Amino acid sequence: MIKKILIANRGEIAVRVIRSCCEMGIKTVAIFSEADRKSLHVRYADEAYCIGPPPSTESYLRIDKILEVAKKSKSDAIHPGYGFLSENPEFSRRIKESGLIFIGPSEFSIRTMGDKISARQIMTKAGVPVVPGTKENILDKKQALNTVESIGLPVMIKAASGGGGKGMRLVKKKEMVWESVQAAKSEALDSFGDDSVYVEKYIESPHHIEFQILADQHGNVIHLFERECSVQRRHQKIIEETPSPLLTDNLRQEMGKCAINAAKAANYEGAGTIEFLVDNDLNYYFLEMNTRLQVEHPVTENVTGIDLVKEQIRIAGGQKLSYQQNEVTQNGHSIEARIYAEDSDNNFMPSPGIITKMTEPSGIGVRIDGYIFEGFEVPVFYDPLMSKLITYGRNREEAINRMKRCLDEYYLSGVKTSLHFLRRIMETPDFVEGKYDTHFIEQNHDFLFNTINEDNTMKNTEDLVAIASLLEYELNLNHASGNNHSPSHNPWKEFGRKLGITRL
Amino acid sequence: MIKKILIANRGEIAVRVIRSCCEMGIKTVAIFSEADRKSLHVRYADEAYCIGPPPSTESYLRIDKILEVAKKSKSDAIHPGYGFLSENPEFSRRIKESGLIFIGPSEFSIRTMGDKISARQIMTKAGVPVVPGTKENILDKKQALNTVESIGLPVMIKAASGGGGKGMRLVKKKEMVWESVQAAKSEALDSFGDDSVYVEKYIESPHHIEFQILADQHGNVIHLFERECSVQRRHQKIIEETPSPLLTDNLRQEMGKCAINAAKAANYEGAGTIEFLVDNDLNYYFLEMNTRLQVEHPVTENVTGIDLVKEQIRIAGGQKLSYQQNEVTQNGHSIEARIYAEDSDNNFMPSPGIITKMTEPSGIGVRIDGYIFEGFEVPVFYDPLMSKLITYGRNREEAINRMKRCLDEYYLSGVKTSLHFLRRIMETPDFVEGKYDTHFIEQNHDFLFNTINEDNTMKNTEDLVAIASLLEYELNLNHASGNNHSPSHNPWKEFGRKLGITRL
Amino acid sequence: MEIIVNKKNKEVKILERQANNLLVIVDNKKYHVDVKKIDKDTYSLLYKGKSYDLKVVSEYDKRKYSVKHQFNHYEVEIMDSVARYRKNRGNNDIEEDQSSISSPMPGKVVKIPIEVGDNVESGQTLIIISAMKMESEYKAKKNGKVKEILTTEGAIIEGNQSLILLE
Amino acid sequence: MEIIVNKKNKEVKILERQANNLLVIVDNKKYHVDVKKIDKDTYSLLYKGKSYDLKVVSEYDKRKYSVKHQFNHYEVEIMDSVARYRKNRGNNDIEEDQSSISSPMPGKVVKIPIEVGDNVESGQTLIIISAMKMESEYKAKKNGKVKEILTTEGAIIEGNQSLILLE
Repeated sequence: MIKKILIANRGEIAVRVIRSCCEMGIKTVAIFSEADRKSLHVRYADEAYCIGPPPSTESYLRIDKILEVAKKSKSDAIHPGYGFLSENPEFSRRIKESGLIFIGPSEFSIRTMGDKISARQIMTKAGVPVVPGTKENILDKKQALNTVESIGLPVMIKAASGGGGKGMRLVKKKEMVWESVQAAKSEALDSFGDDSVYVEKYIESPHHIEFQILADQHGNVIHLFERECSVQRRHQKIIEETPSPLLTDNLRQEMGKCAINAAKAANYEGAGTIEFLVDNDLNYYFLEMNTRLQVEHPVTENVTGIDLVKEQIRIAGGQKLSYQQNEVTQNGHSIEARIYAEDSDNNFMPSPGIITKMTEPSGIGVRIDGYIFEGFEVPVFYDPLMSKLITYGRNREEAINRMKRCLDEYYLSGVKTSLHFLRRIMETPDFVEGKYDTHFIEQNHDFLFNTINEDNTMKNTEDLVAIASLLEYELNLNHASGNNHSPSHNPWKEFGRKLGITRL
Repeated sequence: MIKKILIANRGEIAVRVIRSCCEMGIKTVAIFSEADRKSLHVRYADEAYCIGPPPSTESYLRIDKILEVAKKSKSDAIHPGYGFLSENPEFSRRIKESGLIFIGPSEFSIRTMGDKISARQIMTKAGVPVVPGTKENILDKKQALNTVESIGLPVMIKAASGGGGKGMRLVKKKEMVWESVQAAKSEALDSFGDDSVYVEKYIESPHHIEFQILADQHGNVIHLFERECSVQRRHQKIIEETPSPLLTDNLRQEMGKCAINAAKAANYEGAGTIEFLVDNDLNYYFLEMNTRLQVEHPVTENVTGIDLVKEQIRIAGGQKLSYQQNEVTQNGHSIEARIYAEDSDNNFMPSPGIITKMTEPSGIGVRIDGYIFEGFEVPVFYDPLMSKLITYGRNREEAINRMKRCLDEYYLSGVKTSLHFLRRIMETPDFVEGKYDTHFIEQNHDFLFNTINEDNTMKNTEDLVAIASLLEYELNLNHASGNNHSPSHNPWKEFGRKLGITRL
Repeated sequence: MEIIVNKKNKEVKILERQANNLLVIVDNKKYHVDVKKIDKDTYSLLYKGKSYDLKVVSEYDKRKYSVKHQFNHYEVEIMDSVARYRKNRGNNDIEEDQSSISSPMPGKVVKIPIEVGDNVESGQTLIIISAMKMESEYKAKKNGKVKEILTTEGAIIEGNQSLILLE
Repeated sequence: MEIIVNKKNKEVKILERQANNLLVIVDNKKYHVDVKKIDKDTYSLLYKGKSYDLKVVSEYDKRKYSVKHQFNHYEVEIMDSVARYRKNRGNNDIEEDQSSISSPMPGKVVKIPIEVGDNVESGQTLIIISAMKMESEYKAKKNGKVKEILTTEGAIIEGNQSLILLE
C-alpha cells in the first residue's frame, strides 16, 4: 500500500494530484522552486521542500534532488504529473533503482514510445494504422516518385532533423515532387546542416483524436473512450471535448480496440494516451503515445465518473483495475477550456503577473482545476496555464451553453487571459456544429478576432462605461488627495465597505 | 416558448435559476429588497428591480409588487424558487390571472397538498401509506384507549392547534394513555386556548427520505429517486445524500411508484417532492409534499445528470418530459452540505456579517451553489444559508472523502460558519457507516462537539500558531505606528505584495 | 513575548530573521521556520518539511487571534504590556459585561419587555433580537435596576453594540 | 468631463447625486442610474431596469481604464486637464516609445545582439526575451544609434521596464 507520494511537479496538476491523494488518505510531499514558495501545491501538501532556483533545469528537472527529497521524506512513490520529467525514461529507471514506485510506465515503455521510429514499428506490428510513408532518406528522383506513388498524393516532404516547419513541403501534384524534394533538401541543409528528407502522407483536414487507456500490472488493459483535441493554437491544445463530434459509434469501438492493442504492444502500465490523426473520411492513423496523464484528462473523468489519478495510484500499488471494459460507459458530454495567462489578441503573447482579482464560475456542471488565487503571482518561468474550466452536460449543446455561461462568470484581473477568446470559440459556427479540424483557428480567424459587436444596446453601454469610469476616476482622485484612508471622509462613502446594516 | 423569466427570490436559489436560464438563452429579471442591492442575483440577471425595504413582508412576499415588475419587464413567466411565495396558492393563481406562467403547480395542487388533512386524505385514497392515526379530537378515556389500540403503541398525542412541541406527549405504555391525553389537553389549552388533541403513531428512529418527481402537463410523471435528509439541526436539514444508505432496491422502486401515484392524485405539474418517514424496519409513511424545488435538489441532479430547473421551465412551457422513467438512472453517489452563517458551537446562533475572505474548494467532483463573494455582507433579514457544497463520487465512500477534502479547502472569514461542524459529521462513525436517523445530532452530541484533538503533532502546531500570531501582531503594530502605508517602509516587506520577480 | 494558545502560556522569542527564514525559540524549543504571508489571513509555514497553512484572524482586539489549521481552531492572546496591565487590574471586563447587555450579532429588536427604572432579576429577559429568521432572548446576568435602554423596538442593531445598561 | 470610449469622444457631466442614484448627462442624453461599487474592480449599474456588471480596471495611468461588460472590452480615457495638456503637447508618448525598447511582460533576457554605439535599422532585433516557455524578439522602431543598454543577458526583467535606449 502506498502511504506517501512525492509529486514531482507544480501548478494545477500538482494540486490535482494532491486532491486525489487526500481523498485516498495518502500523505503528499510537494517540491518547489524558489519561484513557487507561495504556490498552492506547497500549501496544500502535507510536506514541502525547496529544490532549487526558478529555472526548471535547476529545480523541477533535477532527478538527483527529487530523489533526495523522496528519501528524506520517506515517500513510497513519485507521481510525475505531465511535462517536466513525466516522459523521461531515466527518471522512471532511477526511481525504481532507488526502491521507490514510479507512478507511470517502465523505462522500456517510455523509451520505446518516445522514439518516433520504434513507436511506429511497434504500432505497425500490432496492426495499428500509422501515417503512410517511409523514414528513409530520399536520394534521387526515381526513388522519390516511386515512394510518392506507393503512398498516394498529397504527401508531405519532411526534414529528418526537422522541426518548426522548416524543410517541409506539401506536394499535391506529381510533377512537383522532385522540385519540392530539392527545395526541402536545400532548406534542411541551411537550417539543420543535414539534407536528409523523407516522405509522409499528408492528412487533409486532420482531427486530433486521442484515446485514454488504463493498464494494470496484471495484463488488463481498458480504454476510456476518446477526446477530441483539434482546437489548437501554436500547436497547443486549448479546447478539448468528449465524445468527439466526428466519430461514429463503430469507429469509436474500433479505435478503442486499437488503443488497447497499442498499449499491450508497448507492455504498458498505468494511464496513457494514444493520439491519432483522423481525416474527414474517418481514416485514422497512430500519431504518438503520451506515456503520462494528459492536461485534458478531466473531460474523460466527467463522462466516465472515474478518477484517473486514483486509478494511476492503485495500478502503481499493484492492484488490479477496478473496472472491466464493459463497466466503463460514456455518459453525457464534457468540454475543457484552458485558461492561459496570455494576450490572445496579440499573438498569444504570455502575460505573467499578479492576480489582483479573481471570480470563478460555479454551480451545476462545472469543474475547475487551477492553482491560482488572489494575490498569487503567475511566474514567468513556467507554462502559462493557470486553470482549466471543464463543463459537463447531458449533451454537447448543454455543455457548450454551460461553457459560455461559465466563461462569462469567470473574471481575472492583473494578467491578460484567453477567456474572451475561448468565449468566442464557443459561438463560432464551425465549433457549434462540431465541424472543425486542426485548422479551426486559422480558418475562423476573422470571426474569432473581429469581435466588434455593434448591436443597438452598444451606445447605451458605452455611455454607462463612461459613467462608471468617471466614478472610478473620482474615487481615485479622492483617495490620492488628502491622506485620510477612512472611507468616512470620502464623498463616495456609500460605495465603501461600511456595514450595509447602518444604512437601512 | 418562454423568453423571459422573473425570479421571485433571492440568495443562492435565485443565482441557480439564473444560471440555467442563461444556459437556455432565456432572459432573466431579478427582484431585490433594499438590503440586496449588492447581491449576486441582481448583478447576474439581465434586469433587476427594487421592490421594497429589507423585511420580506415588505418585499419578497409582496405579490402585487412582483406582478407589477413582471408586467413592466414584459416577463413571460415567474420562477418562485423555494421559501417566500413558492408554496402560496394565491401567488400561483394571481400569476395565471395576469396571463403569465407560474413555474410550479396550480393553485389547486398547492392548496390541497399544503393542508395536512386534505393531503392525508388524497394520499390514503391513492394508496400511499400515511402515519397511522386519526385527526379527531379525543374526548374521553374510552375513545382514547380504542384509538390507541387500533394504531398500536407507541403513539404521540398532539395538539390540533399545536406547534413547537407544545401539547405533545409520547406514550409507550397503555396505562399512561389517559394521563398523557389529559396533560396534553391542559398544556394545549394553556398554549393555544384550544384543548383539542389527536393521536398519531410514533415512528421510532425515523428517517426523513424524500422522492423527487417531475410531472408534465400531458399526464406524464416520473420520479428521480430519493434523497436521504435525516441529518437535521433545529428541524432544518444540513446534510442530504442520494442514494439513501437505508433503502433497498426493491423498496426504492416501490416508494418511487408511490411518489408517482401521489403526484398523479394531486393533479401535480412541475417538480415536486414527496417526503416520507421511514423506520428502521423499512416501513414508510407519507409525511408531506413540497410543491416546489428543494434546497437539496443538486444531489439528484448529480446522480441523474438532469438539470431540474431546466425541466421545470420546459414543463411550464408546455413541453413533454424529456425522459421516460426507464431513461432515468442513478449513477454514483452525491452528498450536499449546507454552509450556514451560524455559530455551530453556540446553539447554531446566526452570524450575519461581511465576508472578508473567501476560498472555495474546486477540482474533481465538486459543485458549489452559493451567492456570496468577498466583501459581500450576509444580510440579517433572511435565511443564513450562504452556499451549498455538493460532492459526487463513484460510491458513498468517495463522496464522503471528497466532502472532507472540500470542507478542508473551504475558507470563509468575517462570519462564523458551520464548516467545521459539517467536517466533524463526515467522520462521525454513525454517519460513515450510513446508520443514522433524524436523532443523529443529539445521539452523537459528544462526538460532534468535543473536538479537542490531542495528537502528538499538536504541541508543535500550537507553537507554530504562536509564532504566526506574533508575526501578524508585529505586522499590525508596524502598520499602526507611523502613517506610511507603503510596504517598503515595513521591516516585514518580504511578506508584502511586492512583485516576487524582483527578489529572484 | 508571552503568548497564550488555547489557555497554555508560551514564551516566544524571535532570535534571527533572514528574509523568510526565522529562528524562533518557544519556551525551550528552537524552531527554524520558513514563513511566508500569502494573503490577508494566510500564513504558510514550513517546519521540518511539514507544510502548515495557517489562517490568522483578529476581530476587534489586535492582541487576540483566532487561528485555524486544517479543521482545528486555536485561540491566541498576545500578552504585551497593555494586555498584562489589563490583566493585572483584574478581570473587570467581565464586570462590565454583567451590567451591559449586547448581542454578538446584528439583528432587529423584536421586543424590550422592561423599562428604565425597573428592578430586574438575574435570568430575566431584557430584550429579544431577531436575526436570520431566528429569535434570541438576552437575559440579565445579575440582579439590578435598568439604567438606560440604548435602542428601541423595531430598530436594527449592530453586533456587540450595548443595548441595555443595568446599575 | 470629456471621456473617450473606444475612440469615441463623450461629454459626461454628473448633474445630481443622491446616495447611489445619479443623474448624468452624456452628450445630450440624460441617464438616471443606480450605481453601486461592489468590489475593487466591479461597478453594478442599473439603468432602465437593465443590470450592468462592469469591471473597471486601471493599470498605470489613473486616466486610462479598461472596462469589461460581459465579454466585451472598452478602452476608456478620461480627458482631464493633465491628459489634455499632454495631448496638446503633441503625441510625444509615441516619440518616447520609439527610442525606448521595453517588453510588456516580465521575463528573462535571452540575448542582446547589439552593443552601445551600434547603428541599428528600423526592424532590427535588439533584444530577445523569454517568458513562459516562449521567446519574443523586440525590434527597433526607427533607425538610430544604441545609446544605452539597461539590462544584461540572463537578467530577469519586469514588464514595461526600459531595456534599451536609442538616440
